[in-house]
Amino acid sequence: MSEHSSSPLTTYVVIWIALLVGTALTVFAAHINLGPFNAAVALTIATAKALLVVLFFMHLRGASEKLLKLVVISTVFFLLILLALAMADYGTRLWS
Amino acid sequence: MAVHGETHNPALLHHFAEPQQQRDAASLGMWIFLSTEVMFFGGLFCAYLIYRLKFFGEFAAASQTLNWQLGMTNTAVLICSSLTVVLAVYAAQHAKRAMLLGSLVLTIILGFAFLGIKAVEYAEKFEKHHVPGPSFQFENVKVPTAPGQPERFANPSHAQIYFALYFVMTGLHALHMIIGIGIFVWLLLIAWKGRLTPEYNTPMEIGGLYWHFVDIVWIYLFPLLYLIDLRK
Amino acid sequence: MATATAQPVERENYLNKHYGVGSWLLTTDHKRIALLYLLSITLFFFIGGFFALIIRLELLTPAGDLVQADTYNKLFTMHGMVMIFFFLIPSIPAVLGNFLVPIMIGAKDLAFPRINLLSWYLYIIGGIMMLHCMLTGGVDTGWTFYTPFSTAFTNTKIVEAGLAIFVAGFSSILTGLNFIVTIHRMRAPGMTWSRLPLFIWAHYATSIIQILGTPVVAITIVLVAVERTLHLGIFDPKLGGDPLLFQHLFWFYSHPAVYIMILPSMGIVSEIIACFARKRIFGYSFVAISSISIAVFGFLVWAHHMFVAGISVYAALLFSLLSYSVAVPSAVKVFNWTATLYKGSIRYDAPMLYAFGFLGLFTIGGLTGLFLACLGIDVHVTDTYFVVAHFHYIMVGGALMGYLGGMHFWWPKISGKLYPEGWARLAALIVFIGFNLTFFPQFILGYVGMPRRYYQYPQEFQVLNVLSTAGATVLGVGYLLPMIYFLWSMRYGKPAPDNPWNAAGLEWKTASPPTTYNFEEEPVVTWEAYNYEEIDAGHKEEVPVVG
Amino acid sequence: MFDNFPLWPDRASTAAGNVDALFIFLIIVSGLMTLLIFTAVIYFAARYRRRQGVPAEQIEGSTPLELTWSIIPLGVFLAIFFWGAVVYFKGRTPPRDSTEVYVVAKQWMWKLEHAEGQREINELHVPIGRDVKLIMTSQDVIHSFYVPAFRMKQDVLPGRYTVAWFRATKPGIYHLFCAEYCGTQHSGMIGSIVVQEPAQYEAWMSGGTTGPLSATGEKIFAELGCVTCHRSDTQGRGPNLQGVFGKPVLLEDGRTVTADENYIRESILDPGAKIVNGFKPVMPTFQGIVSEEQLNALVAYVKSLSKPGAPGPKTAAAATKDSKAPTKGSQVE
Repeated sequence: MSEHSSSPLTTYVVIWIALLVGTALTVFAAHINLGPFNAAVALTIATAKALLVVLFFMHLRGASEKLLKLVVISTVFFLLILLALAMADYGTRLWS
Repeated sequence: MAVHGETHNPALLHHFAEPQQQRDAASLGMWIFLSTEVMFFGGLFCAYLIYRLKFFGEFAAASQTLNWQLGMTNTAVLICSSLTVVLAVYAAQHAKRAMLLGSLVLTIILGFAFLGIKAVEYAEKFEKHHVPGPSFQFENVKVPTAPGQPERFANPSHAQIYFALYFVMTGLHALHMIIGIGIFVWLLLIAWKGRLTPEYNTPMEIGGLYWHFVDIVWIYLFPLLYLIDLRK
Repeated sequence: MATATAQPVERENYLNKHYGVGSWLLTTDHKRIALLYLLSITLFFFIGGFFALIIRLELLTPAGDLVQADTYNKLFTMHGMVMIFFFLIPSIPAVLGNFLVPIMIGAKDLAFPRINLLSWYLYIIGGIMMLHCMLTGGVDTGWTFYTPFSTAFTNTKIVEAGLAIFVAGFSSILTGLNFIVTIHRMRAPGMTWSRLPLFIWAHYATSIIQILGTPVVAITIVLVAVERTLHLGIFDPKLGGDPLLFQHLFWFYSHPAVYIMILPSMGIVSEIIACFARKRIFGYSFVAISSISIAVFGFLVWAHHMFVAGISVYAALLFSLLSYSVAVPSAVKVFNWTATLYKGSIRYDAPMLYAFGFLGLFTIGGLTGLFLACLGIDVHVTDTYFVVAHFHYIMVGGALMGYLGGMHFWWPKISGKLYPEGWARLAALIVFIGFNLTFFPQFILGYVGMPRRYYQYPQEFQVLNVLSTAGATVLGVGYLLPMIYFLWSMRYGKPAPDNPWNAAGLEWKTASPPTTYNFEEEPVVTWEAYNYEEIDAGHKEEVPVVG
Repeated sequence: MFDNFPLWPDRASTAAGNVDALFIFLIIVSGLMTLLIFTAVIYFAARYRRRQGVPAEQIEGSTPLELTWSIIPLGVFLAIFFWGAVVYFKGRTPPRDSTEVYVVAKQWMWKLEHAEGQREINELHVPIGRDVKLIMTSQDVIHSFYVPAFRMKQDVLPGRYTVAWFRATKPGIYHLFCAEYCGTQHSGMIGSIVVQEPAQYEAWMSGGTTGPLSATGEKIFAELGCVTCHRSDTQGRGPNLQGVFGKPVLLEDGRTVTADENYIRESILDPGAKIVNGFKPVMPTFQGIVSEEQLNALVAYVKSLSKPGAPGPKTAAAATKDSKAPTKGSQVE
């Protein structure tokens, strides 16, 4: 954010196309049978798209300091904590 | 509101030493606000995860009553709006007034397009009695199964949980869209008045961050809500 | 808060710069907002305290004779909601934090003064909704809102109370956001992270929890409201929902929320102990890092509230193990404070007495936490008075003791007046004794098996309950006293010097009370935190006696 | 039998001793820690009180010391954790041949039914020296079954079973409390556990009864027509239920679950949720048709089909999968 590093316009357009392709890919992957991997593929593509948006459109890549990256990473970390530890209960309830 | 001792830069608030500090503070503030937003949606994702695993069949059956073509269109609409937002930020930083105003107008139009499509989808839910509550109906809908496996009907009350989460998640997202459009109308107004300059465009920048975040939420909502178990 | 009475020659400061209601209600000065908070949380403290009083009176006798069962249930619910969401969570951050965070780091204000004012208004809106809810029927679910009781069975005002907490929650989020940005972006030149006062570190850690935890409880409340109005089955087992999901989401915030209350208090105690022992805090960096680790680990332990709730045995084992990870940094803090006293030059002024009180009560509260984190014991004592005693030791013994200590320590700075020292020491003593008398019997009461939230109880629990009620009376006096002499001092107190304690820290380098922008000129920091050696070397003469 | 001022609860179950031992250990450990800290604070406060001309000695800190007082408490905490975990695990695992009591909680009373058929309200008779397993559910909100003298507590949830067990050791009458706040009369939702010598207990048991719970269940099983599909041979449209209880069941989607009380309960109320491999999802739901008490009777009946003396060969689809399926309860999801 600090030195106003705007990516050149071509980058934006490339990212935009990549996002549209990602969307098409998600829909395509959902229609073929990958067994339990369907959800994994969908989430992987979604995460890749989200990363593109965060890094290029939200300029996290060009951010001069690590602080903003730390904010993003720790937020994701705590979100995963919520999901993972909740699953630690639900996933093991039928063991005993 | 701020009391200025020596007014050298009208946009610089009194308690900041220099414009750079003010910009950095605003942008960090927005990122941290987005952290809060992530956790806000996070609670819903947690509920979604647990019930999806518990009632996978019903979630798939209910998901397939959604119109994924509309969902995909909306995803594309939002992605396009993200492009126009990033162009608006660029234009503000490079003093390209026409491009700035054009991008903002386009963003607002795309935002309304998204809400319009969403409204069409919601209307369809009302018609089909898929809105959770007393008039909810989901009788005799088969759970998608692989060939060869016995078929069964979805349990309506479990399907209702899917639709409850669907409406809360997309409704909350739509609420964010409405707020986003409000912000962008305001941005358009101050851009029109020429108050967004290469020296001072923090509102545009942090407004953009917010819009992109709303886009990212949808990027996850789309496959999670619309594309469950389509293969069968 | 019509404070600054006209005195002949008074420096211009934040209190007397502007007059009139508007200058307060529209202020963006963090110090004035802190005072607005002070006024409002004090009001809520006494409302919550009033509920506690009736609860204790009802429990004097085994029979339910003073109030109806429904009334009693509403009383403890309101006591919990008011005290937690409208007193303890905003108490230190929104009053002392608001006042001190910018000054301590050498800033003119918080990063977002208008958002700061918005926080207060949100708090007030939430508070008014809560008051309205209480006056028109109230809520009887306990502050925990457990489903399906809250969503399908009670006929009290769940949605309104939920919305009040939702709104107040956003006030808390915005305060945390403001602090984090301020601490990152607004530090004076030379104020590096390793020179930050531990009070700032504590508030930084607190803010992390406010930002990441509060939204989860907010959305959970939304789900409860939706479920209650439309009966969708999200938490209703009849429709396939799982009531335990509510508990998971609720405790994800509500356990770390305890650290929102206690961490700032720990920060205050670090400041006080350093000042009155004239020493740098022993193991500064460990104390600083332990604040952050408490905030982070605090998010990993929530299901220890649910060991008998029907969660999986394996999850219980995991959460019990993780719970001990919070105990280590808490223990580290206590050891470091103790070690700071070693070879110090200790004075027993009122703030220090509160700090000692904090040490004692927090130690007991923390150690009884080990009992509750221990699976084998928790089964027996959870949902009994043992838990009630434990969390009061942490949240009242710990957090409130620290708050009062901080109020005494910084009162000269905030008001520009000195409070009567003798009365303050007496009050500290009364609070300490009254507190132990009130809550220690409840540990025994819990272990012998009295469940919490009981409005009538078997005969054999009476003696301990009477003791507890007697203690509460003493405690009530202890809490009233400071309010009286603080108010008294605003009019009759001696004017405070800029640095009555000869304390380190930027807040003592500006006037008492400070000017609107805190400093005449931007300070440049060239010293470490708690540089008492230099300060005392500079003041060979005896430290001025206060009071 | 109650003193007016107890400082320690009655100790009337096998678990109570274990919990008390751990509790005393914790009191000693935390007492020592408290003593250490308080002594140090008071000693330092007195020894180093401010004196003219004696400045404080600045000490930066000490990493070895920090590590010592991090690691030693951590070790102590881990010891507490392990001991606590062992006690907990024992308390959560009912012994195999326990006597079973079905508990239905509602606002604001406890309804208890012995497997032998005796019904009680807010009172439970049990003999000393026998393991008693409680299979509990709630008709409305969450309650909690708490017997301080047994150091036993378990939340009772609507919509599913939770299980607890104890073995009483001392005759007497003990409190039964509801420990999870459940509404207006929460504090009135109390009862008593009557622990008797075996002889007295047998005498009490021989009082009027409608016959064992499983017999009631069998009757309901016939009345509701369950028996037409769940036949005791392989020809039924539903799985043969002989010997199913406690065994792993292979489902049509490939998962394996253990047929415990909750599984049977779910299969009656939400038959489509987990369909046994090789069967069609044709069973209607009995949600709203059977009461909690009838449900308990049905569960008791299905369980009785797996008792050693129960008739019928293991011919059900579930049973044939025994050899392949893992014997330990395996995970779902």
